[in-house]
Order: sequence, then structure tokens, then C-alpha cells
Amino acid sequence: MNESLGHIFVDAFLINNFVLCVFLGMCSFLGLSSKVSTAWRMGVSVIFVITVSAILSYGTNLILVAFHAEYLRLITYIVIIAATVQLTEMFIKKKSPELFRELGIYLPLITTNCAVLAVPLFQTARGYNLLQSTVFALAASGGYCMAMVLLALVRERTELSDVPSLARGTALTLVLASILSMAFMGFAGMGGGG
Amino acid sequence: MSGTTIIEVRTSPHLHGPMTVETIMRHVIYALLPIAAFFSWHFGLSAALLLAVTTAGCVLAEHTACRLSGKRSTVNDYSAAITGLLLGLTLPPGLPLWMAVVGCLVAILPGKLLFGGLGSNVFNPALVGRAFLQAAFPVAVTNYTPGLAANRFVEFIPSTWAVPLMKPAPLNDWLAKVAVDGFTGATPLAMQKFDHIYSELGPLLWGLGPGSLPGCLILLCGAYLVVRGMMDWRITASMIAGAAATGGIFHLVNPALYPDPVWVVFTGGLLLGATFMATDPVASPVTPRGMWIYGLLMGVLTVLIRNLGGLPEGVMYAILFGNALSPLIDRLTPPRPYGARKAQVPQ
Amino acid sequence: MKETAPNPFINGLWRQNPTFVQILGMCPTLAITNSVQNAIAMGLATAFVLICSNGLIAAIRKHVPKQVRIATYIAIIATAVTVTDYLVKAISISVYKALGPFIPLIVANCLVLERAEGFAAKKPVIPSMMDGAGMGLGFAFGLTCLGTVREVLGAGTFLGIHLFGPNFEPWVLFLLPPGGFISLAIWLLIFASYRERKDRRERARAALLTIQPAEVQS
Amino acid sequence: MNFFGAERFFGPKRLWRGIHVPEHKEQTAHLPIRRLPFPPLLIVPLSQHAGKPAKAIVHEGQEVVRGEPIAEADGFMSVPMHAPATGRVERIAPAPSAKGELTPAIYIRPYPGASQEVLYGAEQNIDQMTPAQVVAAVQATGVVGLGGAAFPTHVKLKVPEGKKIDTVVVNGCECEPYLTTDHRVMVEYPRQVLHGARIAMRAVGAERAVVGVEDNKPDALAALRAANGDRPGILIEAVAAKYPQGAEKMLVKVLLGREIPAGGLPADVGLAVFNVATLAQIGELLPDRQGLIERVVTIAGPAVSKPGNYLIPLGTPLRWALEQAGCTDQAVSVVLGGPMMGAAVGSFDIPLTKGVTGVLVLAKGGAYGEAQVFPCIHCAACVNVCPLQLDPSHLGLLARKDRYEEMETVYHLNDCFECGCCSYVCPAHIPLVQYFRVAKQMNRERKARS
Amino acid sequence: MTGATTKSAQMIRFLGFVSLLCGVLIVGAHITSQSRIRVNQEEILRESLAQLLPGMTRQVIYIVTPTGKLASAASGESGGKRIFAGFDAGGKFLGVVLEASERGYADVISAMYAYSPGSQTITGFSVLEMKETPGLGNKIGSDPDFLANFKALDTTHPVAAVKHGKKTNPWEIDAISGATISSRAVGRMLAASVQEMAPIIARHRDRIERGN
Amino acid sequence: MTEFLIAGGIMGAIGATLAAVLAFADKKLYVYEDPRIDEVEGLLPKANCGACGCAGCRAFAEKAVKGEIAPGKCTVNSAEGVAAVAALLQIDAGTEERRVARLACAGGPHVARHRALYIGLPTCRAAALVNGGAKGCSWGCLGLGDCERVCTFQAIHMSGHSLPVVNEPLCTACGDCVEVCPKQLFSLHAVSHRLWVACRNMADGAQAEADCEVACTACGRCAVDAPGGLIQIVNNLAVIDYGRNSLASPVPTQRCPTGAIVWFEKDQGPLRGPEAKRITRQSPLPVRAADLPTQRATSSYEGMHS
Ligand SMILES: Cc1cc2nc3c(=O)[nH]c(=O)nc-3n(C[C@H](O)[C@H](O)[C@H](O)COP(=O)(O)O)c2cc1C
Ligand SMILES: Cc1cc2nc3c(=O)[nH]c(=O)nc-3n(C[C@H](O)[C@H](O)[C@H](O)COP(=O)(O)O)c2cc1C
Ligand SMILES: Cc1cc2nc3c(=O)[nH]c(=O)nc-3n(C[C@H](O)[C@H](O)[C@H](O)COP(=O)(O)O)c2cc1C
Ligand SMILES: Cc1cc2nc3c(=O)[nH]c(=O)nc-3n(C[C@H](O)[C@H](O)[C@H](O)CO)c2cc1C
Ligand code: SF4
Ligand code: SF4
Ligand code: SF4
Ligand code: SF4
Ligand code: FES
Repeated sequence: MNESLGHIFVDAFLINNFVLCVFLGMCSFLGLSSKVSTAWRMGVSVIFVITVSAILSYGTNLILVAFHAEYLRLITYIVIIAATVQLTEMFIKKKSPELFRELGIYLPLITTNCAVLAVPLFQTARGYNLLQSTVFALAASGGYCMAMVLLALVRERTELSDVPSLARGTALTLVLASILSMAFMGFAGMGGGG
Repeated sequence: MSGTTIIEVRTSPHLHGPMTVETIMRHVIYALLPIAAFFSWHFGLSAALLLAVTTAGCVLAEHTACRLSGKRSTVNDYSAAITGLLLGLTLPPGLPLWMAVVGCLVAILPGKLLFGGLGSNVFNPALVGRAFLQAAFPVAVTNYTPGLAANRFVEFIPSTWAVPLMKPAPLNDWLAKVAVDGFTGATPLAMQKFDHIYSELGPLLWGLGPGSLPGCLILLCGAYLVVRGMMDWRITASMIAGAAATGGIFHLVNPALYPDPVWVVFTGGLLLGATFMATDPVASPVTPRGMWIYGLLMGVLTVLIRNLGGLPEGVMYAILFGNALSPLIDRLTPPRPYGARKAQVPQ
Repeated sequence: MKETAPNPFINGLWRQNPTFVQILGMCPTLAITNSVQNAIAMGLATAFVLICSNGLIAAIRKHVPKQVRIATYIAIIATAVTVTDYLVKAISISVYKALGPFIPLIVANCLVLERAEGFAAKKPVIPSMMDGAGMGLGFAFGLTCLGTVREVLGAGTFLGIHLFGPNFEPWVLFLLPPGGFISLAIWLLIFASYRERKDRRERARAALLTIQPAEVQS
Repeated sequence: MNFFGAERFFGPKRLWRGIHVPEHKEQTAHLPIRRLPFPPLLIVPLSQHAGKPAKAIVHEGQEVVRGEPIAEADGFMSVPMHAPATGRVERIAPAPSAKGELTPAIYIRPYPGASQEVLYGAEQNIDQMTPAQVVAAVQATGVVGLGGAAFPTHVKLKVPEGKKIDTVVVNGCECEPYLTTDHRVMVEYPRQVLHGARIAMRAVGAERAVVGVEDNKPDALAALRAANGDRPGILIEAVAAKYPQGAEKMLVKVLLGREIPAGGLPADVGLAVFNVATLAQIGELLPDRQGLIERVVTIAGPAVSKPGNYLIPLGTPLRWALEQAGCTDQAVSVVLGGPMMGAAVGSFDIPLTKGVTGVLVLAKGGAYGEAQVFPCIHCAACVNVCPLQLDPSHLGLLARKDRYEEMETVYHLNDCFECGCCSYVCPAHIPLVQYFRVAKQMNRERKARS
Repeated sequence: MTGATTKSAQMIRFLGFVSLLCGVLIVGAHITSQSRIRVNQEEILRESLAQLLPGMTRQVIYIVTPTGKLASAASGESGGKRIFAGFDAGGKFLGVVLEASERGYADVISAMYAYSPGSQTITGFSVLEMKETPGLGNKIGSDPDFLANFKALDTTHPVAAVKHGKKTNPWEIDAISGATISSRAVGRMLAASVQEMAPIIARHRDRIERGN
Repeated sequence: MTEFLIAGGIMGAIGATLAAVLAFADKKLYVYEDPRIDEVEGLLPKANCGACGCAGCRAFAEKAVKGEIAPGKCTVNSAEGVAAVAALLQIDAGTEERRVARLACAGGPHVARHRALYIGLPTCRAAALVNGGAKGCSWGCLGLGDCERVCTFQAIHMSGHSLPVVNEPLCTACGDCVEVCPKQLFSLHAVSHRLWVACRNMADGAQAEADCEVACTACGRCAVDAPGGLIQIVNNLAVIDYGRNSLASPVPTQRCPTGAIVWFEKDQGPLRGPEAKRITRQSPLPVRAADLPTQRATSSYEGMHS
């Protein structure tokens, strides 16, 4: 399908937001959103990793197709992601120990973030070209980052109030996420018929 | 007396202004009552019963939940009643009552008490309830019946009494009996969006369309609260302005497809939302600049959802989205403290 | 951290349940649970992957150089997942369709790598496979719980069987993304209130046992 | 209602934020200042001002004459004390204070029938003095800010190195409800006020002085204008009555459009601010080289039977003053200062000191802290009134969770001058100011520890 | 166990070996399951075709080349639109099945429909993939009233969906109430697809009906 | 078969390449970090309480590995935990004597008078800022439980008489309560400091007794009964010199008339001497009726200060 770049962007960023509408990257969404600063850093790292690995996977996919070895997609994608993450980790550790102190524990988590793997899989399934793939990767990861930050913001606000002990923690986070996700339902159908 | 007077020590200030949370909330209810009365007059018995059930449902839900968790009941601050009234006003009058009760429970329990009760909720509870209902029962919640039906004061809309958990019976027979010719069940917004049919604007100003509320009356009631100093006019004003401006731009681009700004403002829930729901102090920013941004954002978003999205109405989603952003807005628009600027020594 | 080694199987199934206690593997938990059938299928697929990958990793754990540890585990997991993917496709296309893109995503399911790193990398093959089975079934259990709420409320059916008759008004919400979040929240609240009650009982008992230093006696 | 602040363009100069509080000044505004008789025992604390306590220079059993120095300044940030009455030093011992702690004080038992006349002192010619000499002379009078802060006035008169002061601002706003001491001082001693202002101008080298008086005191304005005649240099301006117009930061903004930088001093914007009563005392005492031994205190409030403005000898026990003014049996709470910023006292055995502008006796009902406290509903009323444009709403929420550091670093806690506007308007009756005081103290202690 | 002590060569050898092993394992699984998967897929395809063309037992697949020619799928041509021609046990031509897709309420809806070149009507419709709202939009695949629209939908006039209960013409689709958006999407999808494919089918009608 | 070759080839190539890249990166970007830090951190209780004086457990682990702090400085850790850390680092555990928080006030509202009724935020900090807190004794505990709230380890609970009680086994000597108490009534003491003055009142005896029935009246009996200058009366208050703690015994408590000096007996809490007043009153003393000078009252000035 020949989707316009703008459409790909809006679709992946808002309408089918990876986190709130497609349920990807849930573990970090629920686990790392208690502070805005953390959420933001994780979001930015994910944007970086997703974009780089999406471009790399695009290239890899070309090779696999040339060899008719499409069945190796999954394993090559994930290995590429793991390597990207590990390289990023080493690089940050070397160049900015402070940033590493802040991000260190999250970086390995990116490998097991479904959103990161989903981008190359989706872009292949949808037959995006390189430009489309890049936009898609940016939009999807940007949407992830936005959802993370939004949730972190509202979670930080709930920290100022007296949440009943029963709901403290993940249950409240889930309720917040579900309301956010309801709010995102308003975007459904944008760009669709009507 | 004199010998036993116990001296009290308090911190300053030793005086307090006349306003209390309870009076504010009470006056919001007063301001909502004319609108509720109009709603009941317009749609009849079912509407009145719906409002009664949502109000009572919210109050009871809060009372019971507080008691069950061993706390003092907090219904005396009247905020649950506001939630109930507003929830009722956003629902179609023929909504099955059992769904209305579900809406109340959602609004009060996860929408408010789970966050810690009054003042703690991040999102507008009434809209959380309404959004839940809209997503759970999208057909029932968008199914409007005609106003001013002749028998509205003697007969309930049959769907009102649907058996809990069960579908309401189809309204076709009943509609055939009462409906003005050509009634489609579509709100003016839906007709405009899907069929590009514009209802006449005049009646809409007075809320005489199906599923409409009286815009002028709402503004009047809001003005009452503003004059009493119980509500901030900035959010209302900026939200209306944002919606009108965005609507205007769309209208200029394609007048055939997109309605003009006056229509944008006076149809659907925009005025009720802008006056009573966007202004819910709990979920809105506190900084002066933040309020402007917040209102504008919601106005713009409302029109974007209406004009570009799949749904005819976007106020609810816009406000919920605004609620989510309000902590961010607060953070980005701190008031400039006195003396923060560099000293300007006139020498 | 108590160092009493619990039975790895029971541990995963209940004490350290991945869904309700560890909050891991959330993507499939929320995405693939709008029907009980899908939930069970996904749970079993994940369990299968877990058993295979845990076993394989435990088998080679002594030879893995530290720097390529993650890459190796991931490669092994990816292999197990790809095999599962083909297996599911071969068994039933319709199940495959329902699970959609989420089978490949088992690779990135945090649970799998977490168990690889946290258990299989340190323990022998048999306990690792036990752990994989426990965690996997615990995961399947969690998914089924969630799927039950969502299917019963969202469609009025359980495993496709109508529960409330044809006139039931389904709560569409529960089949939609927000419903996933809400259902999990409901389960967590249920467990939390259970735990809170248990805690309170235990604390009451503990209070009886500890000697409170007496207040200055009067 | 603040409609775009349109009201600012009409009428006298006006504060934008802040609040209108019922003034209650009618109770005492018309009553001339009266002297209070000496109490049987005077308690003169050695620390009645901001800065280092004075050092006693008398010993127990010594006889002192009214106006005689009894304690000397301990360094520049300190002022001497003078004997408020002729009598005998009974002892030098800790005495209760308004803060609740015991502080060292000189107990003086006045001789029965001692004269109210001040016999101590010597004339001096101010016109011959250099600014430094004026500063020293002012320090010798023991005058401190009588507007409430009790900051040593001579410190303010000494222009900091590298600063230039072009205007002396005279603060005659008295925006606190109930209080009318400054009002009566302006009406009865306008000459002294203006004289004091000229001394201050000399000391700081300013060409001009601006007197700001709230427009609810027309008689004070008239008296000052009459006393000034058309002598140049001193400008007498009316400002609209609104609380806290009298806070120096607000006053200089409204009168001169200057903003004192956060954490800075009026001198940073070329100003020095003095209370009218302070200047009146300087104008009165300096020519005769006398010391500050009495001040005007408004005793008022719903539960006072003989409200008025009393000239009290410093060190008069609160109990004595209240007995003279009389309390009704409605009284439940006694406040030193105005109702917005004053401190409630828990003991009547404390002495009235240089910083006490008023004594309020409040009755049951209507007081703060009686209504139910609700959670913050984010109504923004506090944000809208805070004259310093802070965010009391978030400050309050953070304080509730003991997040004091954030309050300071992100929300400018230290700028808050505790005017109480936010607490006054808060519909949830949240004791915001009290939270802020605790927070400031906790932060101070944390810094001191590290 | 610090970094410097592990030889790079060892790492390379190890990871290379593991990857190789994994690759081999995957190919093994791929090859062993491939035939079974293909059978499954064909089974599914036949089932869904048979649903649209009741009584069908044999299908012939054509592919429309980019130049508008018709090629048999057996010829190895790939990439164009597919046309499935269905025949019953007696070899009688039943009609063709076409694939179409269109953006619906939530995401793209892809569907198959049966088209009868003779009567120029659509005679069946089934959804392959959609993400429409369960309970609302997804009724386009299951609602009997809605599917009844496709018993004999006239395509001589552009197909269009109208609001529920407002169908008056044979080329109109009576929308599902509450899911007008999805219904309209179906209308648009069919209209566009028919407009594109009908002329091609008409051109090659003989060949298709013959089944070669 | 070609498929196997292709797959094996591709995967082997990818694996080897990645391994090479990682190996290269590992060489170029490697940062040395003592692996023992992680291991030590794993053995710490993760309370991040700061009782050790470090910013959290990780910081403690870093210091411990560098040998800058003894493992035993973590008072929260169990004895085995400390031993494990020490064993790991092959150093001496350096345990120090356990310390606990001790409260220097025993004047609950049933024995100590309030001179006024405080209305406001129910925290000691806030009350202390309003005229010192409305308690008769301006040194005494305000009883609003700030210490109970800050104690992360739930080692403090407010008794029925609104006085904090330290549950010694739980106390980790983190010092939070010491910092929070506006009246500075808590201090950290080695558990062997068993003789304890539970009062800070520095008013003279009569005033002290008027304010609080269990106040130290500075009568001096304990100082006389204690050997070798262990106890001195300073500013109307008995002060124990813990430098001579070895001389301590319950003897000095025996004749204390108010029971202000106590002996901490293991597992029994503080014990008073037999001469101490028995106070059976349970309910709070009434707030001292404020003799607010009303209109009718004649001069009540005489005798204001005895
Ligand atoms: C710590 C401190 C230092 C000050 N130093 C000076 C000073 O050097 N010169 C001066 O003119 N005023 C000084 N001030 C006086 C203040 O500007 C102000 O007039 C005084 O605090 C009383 O103000 P208020 O009643 O508004 O609180 C100082 C005040 C404080 C609190
Ligand atoms: C909220 C607030 C209100 C004040 N109101 C007055 C007032 O009404 N009159 C006054 O003279 N000083 C008032 N002050 C004190 C002034 O800020 C300033 O300290 C004083 O005018 C300096 O003069 P002084 O040092 O001679 O007292 C107020 C201070 C604050 C913080
Ligand atoms: C949660 C939710 C899901 C919806 N899903 C669909 C859908 O799948 N298909 C659709 O056509 N409309 C969907 N809608 C849109 C509305 O139902 C829309 O008003 C309707 O399509 C208009 O049709 P009507 O004129 O028959 O009421 C959805 C709305 C909501 C709130
Ligand atoms: C001006 C104003 C508007 C309000 N609007 C709403 C509303 O839209 N929905 C609602 O549930 N409560 C509303 N409330 C009541 C109350 O603030 C609300 O229940 C809180 O969100 C509960 O914490 C309103 C109150 C005021 C003063
Ligand atoms: S925050 Fe401080 S300065 Fe602002 S209104 Fe409140 S007390 Fe006044
Ligand atoms: S005035 Fe009170 S209720 Fe309103 S925002 Fe401020 S603190 Fe909250
Ligand atoms: S010991 Fe200190 S902090 Fe604890 S209750 Fe008493 S006064 Fe408050
Ligand atoms: S807060 Fe006090 S009682 Fe609690 S652990 Fe720390 S030192 Fe011990
Ligand atoms: S399963 Fe954990 S991020 Fe998706």
C-alpha cells in the first residue's frame, strides 16, 4: 500500500499508538513511568534504538529477501536489536558515566521491549520502503515516548494525593493507562473515512 | 465562662475569607439546576429520572465506598452530586438506567476514589464515567431520541427500563408513535458530519435539537458562577475561542464540509464541556497562563476530532486529553515570581 | 530475600506469578486476552518457548562468554520462537491469525529473557525447564484470568459459549485496549485486597509476639 | 474580580494581586493615642529586634532612670535598650517570649508613681552630622523597624557598598485589618514623620522621599500634606487599599514600578523603605539623643472592651495591657500584630516589645481553622492572589508530602513572605502558610546540617 | 570474569557457532512444517471461497499482470491482483472471487467478495482481516442482515452504503446501525474494486469461465 | 539442502560479525568497574536509609569495596549479612555497638499541662512554630507524632499517652527522628547507655513541677547517689556523663521523686525508681484554664512571677 508519510506518522503516533492502542512495550510502560525524568530518558533511548535498528533491519531484510531466507527475519532482527542496545550501552558508559548511571538499568530492558521488535516486523509486513520505515519508526517510538511521559506526569500527580493503599502501585497505573487509552480512542478514525 | 476560657493558639492568618469548598460546590449545583430542568422539560420523564439516578447513584456510590473502607463519608462536599448531574446531562435521555448506574460506579470508584477522593483525581470523573459508557455501550450512548415528544411527561422512553445487563428493546415502534416526521436519531452534529445536513442554528442556541443542550442557558449559568467568583472564566473563554478559531479555519478551507464557527460552538457538548467540565478545578492547571493554554488546546482538539476523526463529537476526548496534559501544562507555565527579573536600577 | 529454594514450578505458577506478582510479559497479557481461547493459546505458546529456551540455555550456560551472553540468549529464544511460530501455523491457521503478530513478539517478551538471565543461566537443565514450565503455566493462568473477565463482560461468552442469552448487551470496552488495562487492574485489586487482609492478620499476630518496650511505667 | 486587571487603570495606584479583607479599622481609627500607666513590673528582653541581642550593662539591684541605656548594642547588627521607667533592676533572668522560648530579659520594678516624663538625653544638631554619624546616632536611639519586622533601622540607613539610593519610601499603608497605630501616628505626629523622613534622606543621600498611604486614611493624608506644605523633596501619594499593599515589595512596585529582586534588598533598586512610625520615632528622638522606650500599640479586636491606640512602655507585660484595655468573656485568642500576619500567644506573661504593632483579642467564631479542612481542589484561588506570584497550590501539595527541597528549588518557597493571602482565600481551608513555615524551617535545618 | 580475559576470537567463534546452530534449527523447522502450512493455507482459502460460492469444489487462480493481462497463477507470475474462479463438482462456472481492501474505522479492512460476471452482481462478501470495533464495526463480517445486502448487489451503478433502514436501490448497502463508518468503508471498497476489476473480467470472461 | 547452507551461512556470518563488533567495542569502550560493588550491593538490605552516612546502599557498597567504610557500619544489615560482606571483601567487619534512639521526655498529656489549645496542622513541627507549641513545658514532647511518621522502619509508635515509644529491636539508628523532632528530644545512644534522663526541662524545680509531674526538678538526689561524677546538675537538669558509663547502675534512679531518671532494662523498657510518684491518671490533664484578664477581673498581676 502506498501510504503517505504524514499518514504513517499520525497513524503510528496517535491513532494506533503503540503503547495505548496496540499494547506494545507494556512492561517498561508500566514499570518505568513513575518519574517523568526516567520516563523521558527511557523514551528517548527507545526512539534512538528503534530508529537505528529499524534502518538496520531494513537493510538486513533486503539481504534475506535476496537469499530467499525470509524465515530468518525474526532471529536476525532481534539479534540486531540486541547488538544495537549493547553497543549503545557500552558507548554511553564510556562517554557519559552520569547518563549511564541514570539509564544503565533501563538499557538492557530495551532489548526485551516488544515495541522495539515490533517496528521492524511491522514495517516488513506492511512493505514500507526505507523512508516510510524511518518515519514509521520515529512515529512509533515517538508515540511510545509520549505515552510514557504522559503516564509519568499523571503518576507524579497522584503522588501528591492520598491514594488508598489498596490501589497504590500497578493497579492505579493501570487505571490511569486505561483512562489515557480511552482518551486516545477519540483519535480513532482520524484519517479514516467519515 | 471567664474563669474557664481556654486560650487557643493558631497560626496566621487569623481571618478567613467567606469561600469554602462546600459553598463552591453547592453553587455549582445551583448553576446546573436550570440546565437540568431544561433537560427534563425537553425530554420528559425519562430524562428527569436519568438525572435523578445518576445524581443519586454517584452520591450513594461515594457514601457507600467511604463507609466500606472505614472512612468518614465525603458526600457532604457535594462534589459527587455534581459528578452525577454532569454525567446525566451528557447521556442520552433514553439510556437504560442500569447503564447509567454503571457509569456512576465507574465515575466515582476508579474515576475519583481510587485516586484518593476529592481533589486527587487526575481526570474529570464524570467524563471518565461517560467515556467508559461510550466505549462499553457505543450504540446505546449515541442513540438519541427526539425532544419535545408529545407524551414525554406521561410515558418513559421504553429503553430506560431495559433489564440490567440486557440490550434495550429496539425503539422503532415507540419512535414511530412519537417521532416527528423524518427523525433519524442522529444528533445535529452527526447529521452534519455524516450526511452534511445542517440543522437550523436558531433552535440550537436554545438547545432544541435532539441531544442538544441550551447553549445560551449554559453560558448564563456559567456567568453566574464566574460573577460569584467560584469559577475561572479563562478556561471557558479560551476553549470556546480555540474551537471557534479552529472551526473557522476549517470552514474557510472547505465551507461545504466544515461548519462555521458559531455552529461549532453551539452544537454538541462544547458549551457544557467548556463551561462546567473543562473548568473542573481539580483536573485543570492552576497557573494563569496554563489555563489559557489548556483551554485553547482542548478547543482545538475538539474541532480536530470532530472534523477529522471518526466520531461526530470530540469534547469528551479533548477534555480527557487536556486533563492528562494539565500536569505538564502546570509544569511548563510556572508564574513568574515577583522579583525574578533582573534588578533594574535606575541610576 | 529469603534463600529457601522453593519448588521452581510452584514458584512460577503462584508465588512469583509473572502476571500478577512480577508484572512481566505485559504486552501479550493485555493484547491477546480478549478471548479465553486466545489467552490459553498464547499462554501455552509462551510456556513452550520458555521450556525450550530455558532448557537450551541451561545446557550451554557454562560456555557462554560474558560479552555475548545476551546476544546468545536472544538468538536461542528467537530460534525457539520461530519454531513455535511454524508449529502454530502448522497446527491451526485460525489460531495463528488470532495470535497475530504476538507470536514473533514472544522473543521480546521480557519474561522469557528474564527467566533466561535470572534462572536458566545459573541452574541445571532440569530445574530450568521446570522453572520454564512453572512460569509459562503461571503466565497462561494469568492470561486466562484476564481473558475470562474480558470475554465474559465483553462478549457475554466463555470459550465461545453464551452465558447470558442472546439479549446480553456486551461491554464492548472490555474487548478494546482500555478494557485490557482495566481487567488487569481489577485482578490486581482483588489480589491486593486479599494480600492486605492477610498482612493485617499477620501483623496482628506479630504484634502479639513482639515485646513492646513498656512506656515509662506510672 | 480581576477582569484583565482593568481596574488598575482607574483610581489611585493599585496592587494587582492581593486581597480585600474587611478592615475593621473603625474600632480604633478615630481614637487618639493614650498613654498606658506603668505596670508593676517591666520585663525588657535583650532581644527585641532582628540581629544580635543587646548586652546588659546594668546589674541586679541597680537603680535606673527612664530613658537611660540599660543594655548596649553587641556589634553593628544590634541596638541598645533603654529603661522604660525609673525604678530598680530586680533581676536579669530568662523571661517567656512570643516565640515560646525563654529569652534573657532585664526585670525592672518601676517606683510607684514614677514620672512618665523622659529626663534623660541631650540635644544634638543633626544638620551638622555626616551620614555615618547619623547612622551611629540612630543606632544609639535603639530604634528598629516599627512596622513589624523590628529590623535595626540604622542598618538600613547605611547604604551598602557600591549601591546608590535615590528615593526613601515611607510606608504608611498599614494594610493589616484592625491596626491603626501608623494611622494615628500620621494624624497626630505628621511633623515627626516628615522630619524622620528628611533625616533618612540625609543618611542615605536620597533626593526624594515618597510617602505611600492607603486611600482609606484620608485624614492621615491630609495631615501629612498639611505638615509638608509645599516643601519639595517629599511626595505624599495615595494608594488604593488592598492587602498586602504595605509590604515593601508591593509598595515599591506600586509607587515606583520597581521590583525588588528575589532574595535582594530595596537597596538593590535604589530604595530604602521605612515605616512611618519608625521615622516618627527617629524624628522625635534623634534631636534629643533619647532612646526608644515606648511605642504605639493598637489594642483591638471583637473581644476588647476598651479598644484604642495605647502608648505603652516597652516591656509592659501583655497581661497588664489587656487588663487596661479589658477583654470581654468572648475572648478566645490573643494575637500580637495584625490578624493576617500576627502571632497568637499562649501565655500572657510575655512582654510587649519593639516589634509589636497591635494586640488583637479575637472572639469565638469567624476565626481561621474553624471550618473543615478539605483537600486542595486546585481552584487556583491562591495562585490568583499571591502577591509574589508564587504557586501556593503546588507548594501546599508538596509540603503535605514533606517534599521540602523541591518546594525551594522548583517553586520558590523562599520568596514567600507569609502574607497569608493564600490561606485567607483557600476554600479548602488548607493552612498553607503554616506548611510553608515548617518547610522553610526544615530546609534551613537541612542546609545547616550539610 | 572481566572483559579483557575473554579472547575475541573465542567470542566470535562461540556466537558464530550458536547462530549457525540456530539458523539450522530454524530452517529445519521451516522445511518440515512448510508443506503442512501450505496445505493448511490452501484449505483455508478453499473454505473461504466455498463460503462465497456455495457448492464450489475447484478453483482456478488468475493473476492480473501490471499490463492488465491475465496470467495463470501456476505460471509463477506473482505480484498482481488475484482472481479466483470457482467451479462446482460438475465443472460448472459459479463466479469469481475478488480481494479488496479499504481503510475502515480503526484500520484497514481486507475482504473477499464473490462477483458474478454474468449478472454483474455481487453475490457474497466475507471479511479476511479487520480491526473494527468488536460488537460494532466487526459486525460487517457477521451480521446476517448486513451480509444479506450481498445476495445480489447491483454493480451497474456505483455501490454505496446508506444509513440503516434507508436502502431503496439495488446498488445500495443497508448500513449497520452504529457502524455506519465501517459499512461505508465496505461500500467504498466494493465500488472501487468493481470499477477496477469488472472491465478486466469482462475482457477475459471466456477464458475465466472456461477455467484455463 | 541449499536452504540449510544459506541459513547456516547467513546466521553464522551475522553471529560472527556481531561478535566481532561486540568484541571490538568491548575493547574500545570497556570501562572497568569493580564487580565486587555489585556483589556487595546484593548483600546489603537495600533500605537506602543513610544510617551509615552514605547516599544510599550503592554508595555504601562503593565505599566498602574501596575500604573506606567498615561493613558493620550498616546497622540495618543482619549480623550474617555483615559477616558475608566482610567475608567477600576479606576484611574485618568492624561492627560497632548497636545504637538506638532514646527520647528525653516522659510528659504525656496525662502528666504534663498544656497552657493553651493548639489548633492547626497536626504535626509537631507546625505546632512548635506557633508559640512553641502550647505545652506548659517548652522543652517537652508535643505528642503529634512527627517522629512516628518519619521512621522508615516503623520503630516508633505513639503510645496511648501521645508519647513516642521506640521499639528498640526495630530501630536502626538512622537518625531521622532525631532530625525531625522540633524539640530535639531524640538522640542516638549505644544500647549500653542504660541510665537515662527522660526530661529536658530547664526551668527551676517549682516551675518544672507545675508544668509536668514527671519533670526533672533538679533536686540533685541522683547526682548524689551516682558514683564519681557520673551525673551532674546543669541548668536545672540532671545530665549523665556517658564517658563514665561504666559506673552506671540503677542506683541513681532509686530516690528520684518524679521518676525523671530511668534505667533501661533489656526487654522491659525504662524502669523508674520506687520513690517515683505513682501516677494513675489516664486521661489528659485539662488545658490550664487561661486566666485571660477579662473586664471583670481585678488586677491579677500580683504574684505573676513567683
Ligand atoms: C537578613 C536580612 C538582611 C537585611 N539586610 C539589610 C541591609 O543590609 N540593608 C537594608 O537596608 N535592609 C536590610 N534588610 C531589611 C529588609 O529589606 C526589610 O526592610 C526588613 O527585613 C523588614 O521587612 P519586612 O517587614 O517587609 O519583612 C535586611 C533584612 C533581612 C531579613
Ligand atoms: C505582608 C506584609 C505586610 C506588611 N504590611 C505593612 C504595613 O501595612 N505597614 C508597614 O509599615 N509595614 C508593613 N510591612 C513591613 C514592610 O514590608 C517593611 O518591612 C516596612 O515597611 C519597613 O519599615 P520598618 O523597617 O521601618 O518597619 C509588611 C510586610 C509584609 C511582609
Ligand atoms: C468505542 C467506539 C468504537 C467505535 N467503533 C466503530 C466501528 O467499529 N465502526 C464504525 O463504523 N463506527 C464505530 N464507532 C463510531 C460510532 O459508533 C459512530 O457514531 C457510528 O459509526 C455512526 O453510525 P450511526 O449513524 O449508525 O450511529 C465507534 C465509536 C466508539 C465510541
Ligand atoms: C467549576 C466546577 C466544575 C466542576 N466540573 C465537574 C465535572 O465536570 N465533573 C465532575 O465530575 N465534577 C465536577 N466538579 C466537581 C468536583 O470538582 C469534582 O467532582 C472533582 O473532580 C472530584 O475530585 C466541578 C466543580 C466545580 C467547582
Ligand atoms: S505563598 Fe506566601 S506570599 Fe504567596 S500568598 Fe501565600 S503567604 Fe503570601
Ligand atoms: S486555594 Fe486552596 S484549594 Fe485552591 S488551589 Fe490553593 S490550596 Fe488548593
Ligand atoms: S518526640 Fe518530638 S517529634 Fe516525636 S512526638 Fe514528641 S515532639 Fe513530636
Ligand atoms: S527514625 Fe529514629 S526510631 Fe526510627 S529507626 Fe531511625 S533512629 Fe530509630
Ligand atoms: S512483554 Fe514486556 S514489553 Fe512487551
